[in-house]
Amino acid sequence: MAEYKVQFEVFEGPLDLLLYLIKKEEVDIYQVNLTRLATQFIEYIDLMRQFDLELAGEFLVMASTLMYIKSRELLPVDQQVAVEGEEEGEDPRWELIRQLVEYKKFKDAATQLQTLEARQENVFPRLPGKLEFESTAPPPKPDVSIFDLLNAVNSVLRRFEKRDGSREIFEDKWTVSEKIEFILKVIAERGSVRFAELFESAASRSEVVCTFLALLELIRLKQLVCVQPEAFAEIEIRRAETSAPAAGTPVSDPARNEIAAQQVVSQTAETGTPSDSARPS
Amino acid sequence: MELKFILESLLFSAQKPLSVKELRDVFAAAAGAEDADATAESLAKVKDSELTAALEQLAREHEAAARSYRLACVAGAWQFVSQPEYAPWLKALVGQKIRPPRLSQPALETLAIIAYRQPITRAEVEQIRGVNVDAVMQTIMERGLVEAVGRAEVVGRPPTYGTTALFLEYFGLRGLEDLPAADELRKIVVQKPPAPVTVEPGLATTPPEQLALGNAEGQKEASKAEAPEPGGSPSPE
Amino acid sequence: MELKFILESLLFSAQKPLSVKELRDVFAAAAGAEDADATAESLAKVKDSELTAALEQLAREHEAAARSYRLACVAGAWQFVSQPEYAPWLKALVGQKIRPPRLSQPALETLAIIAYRQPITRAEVEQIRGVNVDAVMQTIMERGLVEAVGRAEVVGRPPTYGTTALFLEYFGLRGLEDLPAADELRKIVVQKPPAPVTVEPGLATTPPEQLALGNAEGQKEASKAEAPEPGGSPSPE
Repeated sequence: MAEYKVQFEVFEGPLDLLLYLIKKEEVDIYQVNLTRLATQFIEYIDLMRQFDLELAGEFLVMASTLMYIKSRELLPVDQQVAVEGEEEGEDPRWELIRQLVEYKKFKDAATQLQTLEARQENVFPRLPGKLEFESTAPPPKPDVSIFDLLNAVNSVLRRFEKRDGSREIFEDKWTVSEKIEFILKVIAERGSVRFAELFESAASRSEVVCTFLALLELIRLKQLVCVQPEAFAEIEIRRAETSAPAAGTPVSDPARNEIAAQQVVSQTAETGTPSDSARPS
Repeated sequence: MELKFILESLLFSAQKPLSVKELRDVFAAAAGAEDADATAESLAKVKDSELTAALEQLAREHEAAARSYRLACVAGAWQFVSQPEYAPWLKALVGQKIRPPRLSQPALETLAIIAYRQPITRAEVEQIRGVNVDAVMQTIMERGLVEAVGRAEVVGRPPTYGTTALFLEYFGLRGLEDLPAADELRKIVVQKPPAPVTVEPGLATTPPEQLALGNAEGQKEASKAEAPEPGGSPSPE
Repeated sequence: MELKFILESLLFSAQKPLSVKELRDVFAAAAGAEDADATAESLAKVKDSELTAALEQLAREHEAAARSYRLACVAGAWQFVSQPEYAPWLKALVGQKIRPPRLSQPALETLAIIAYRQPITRAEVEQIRGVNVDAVMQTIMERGLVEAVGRAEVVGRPPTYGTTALFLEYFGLRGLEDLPAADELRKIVVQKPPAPVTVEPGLATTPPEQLALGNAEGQKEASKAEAPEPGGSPSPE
């Protein structure tokens, strides 16, 4: 019983069932014997009823159309009742065949769409990574990135490599805060300073590093800016134009600097044990 | 620099399919750039017809090169896509494509009818399919493949339906003219045979010769008639 | 199906450059798929030397085809790239709204810290920079410059971060040892001051000594308590 059910369910409607029956007969739609087709169709309907399958109304309508066609055929032509409104040529047999041919074409078209659907599942569009013009064609840089600074400090350090014969152990001689003071003093006096100048007086690698960290810190707080007039030119350090001279609350990026400033205040308030929680790494 | 190569580089680098209009905008923008050179300026007002011709030339070249990808135009927008046979490896690379479940047979049939006959009313679709299509219409409208496009000038002014751009995308079609056998299905004129066969063979009143179709296309389709085997390929719905 | 075309389809559809190892992994994955066919299975254990030879052959073919793009190998990874002369139009295509912005100063600083101190936890980065880095970490991770590389062996096992190959590519570095002053900056241990330091008047910040790096976990809590965000926008952790 179950297998019958499966069979009936694949028919999408009476036309679908008729096409299936025609296919079984192995004849062209135009040459199908409608009387036999009607008989087979009604046998199927009976079978579906026997198995208590839900039968869509369309199947019953089609069954009655087929019965009508069949009954007409059984009568001699001269005894056939002229159906009202049915002009000559509107043969119900012809109407059914026309419908079947049309439906068949769309069914074939649906099969082709199904093929396209399956094909599209295997088509992958090219999705390139986003374009990065900075890396391919670097524009002239008015600003200097941290990496330019690191490159610069590296060249300063190389000078010490030549000078320092023996490697020195890290000493606490220099502090970053001292160097911050030093840089601010130089800038206050001269307005701007060449990057290399800041390191001219440095006596050791550790001093260079401290000066550099101080510089980074001041840039972070937007106290100072680095500018490079053109690529590969000497880097120049100036007071940031937007920064308030001593208050340390520049206005260019309020949100971020407020965070920094706030932190300073709160840390200052707790200077009793600022680093108790910090263990040397 | 040839127009087609510029187009190629644009489609090569684009994150999404580009329409002729979008490409035209890119040329206008490039010509307006500060450092625009003579080539860029000369293409400021490139015509749509020139763009289309260059794109088609490009697509033909890539087709002829027979590589693992091709230039496709889907729903009026151009894009490089892979050839389907490389899917096993692309799936391994980028994962299975996220696609809605496949369409059922009734949905495909209904879509086909709407695609070829749009604008079409629901009643006309039902007439062709011979069944009620309410449920299946709801499904394909929810999936965005079909939409109401107007109203028929008949009693009750019922809504008419047509396919969407998503329909073209879903099936990878350039446009409706790309539908298979579009000419034939758009306007079916089935030639009426002198008299259909009703009676048993042997008692036939009409000799088969007379049933010959005047319309060759119709016959071609008819001879391809293949009804599905019962139980075979059940629809997923 | 030729190996080189499969490779081509992979590189053409990939969003990022692929190394020979990554390609080999794709072949292994495709061979392991449920519906793997004979070709997929035969390529399960394709050798690096075969892949390299096919890739080089492919690159030569595309070079000879002289189109608007070519197959390039950068830092050991293969990628289709557009020829530079088409940049004016590609710039117009990308436009301003899509173009990834130049890295901001906070992003560069965070990158520098991660580059020199990797593997490093987010809390440690915050320690050094003195501000919440959630947003900036997200940016540089989305840009593919930084990635999670492991977990710190401390309470909570927070993820640690390191720089990616794209980072090296972006800055034109051969490797991390190429970073300027790498030796110095990697090892700097900012000394704990012998006595509590008061902030110098006129200085915007606590001297960096107080920001000394230490155990991330313990300090993280402390610094959070000390540094409430003024805008009342707590970190999204």
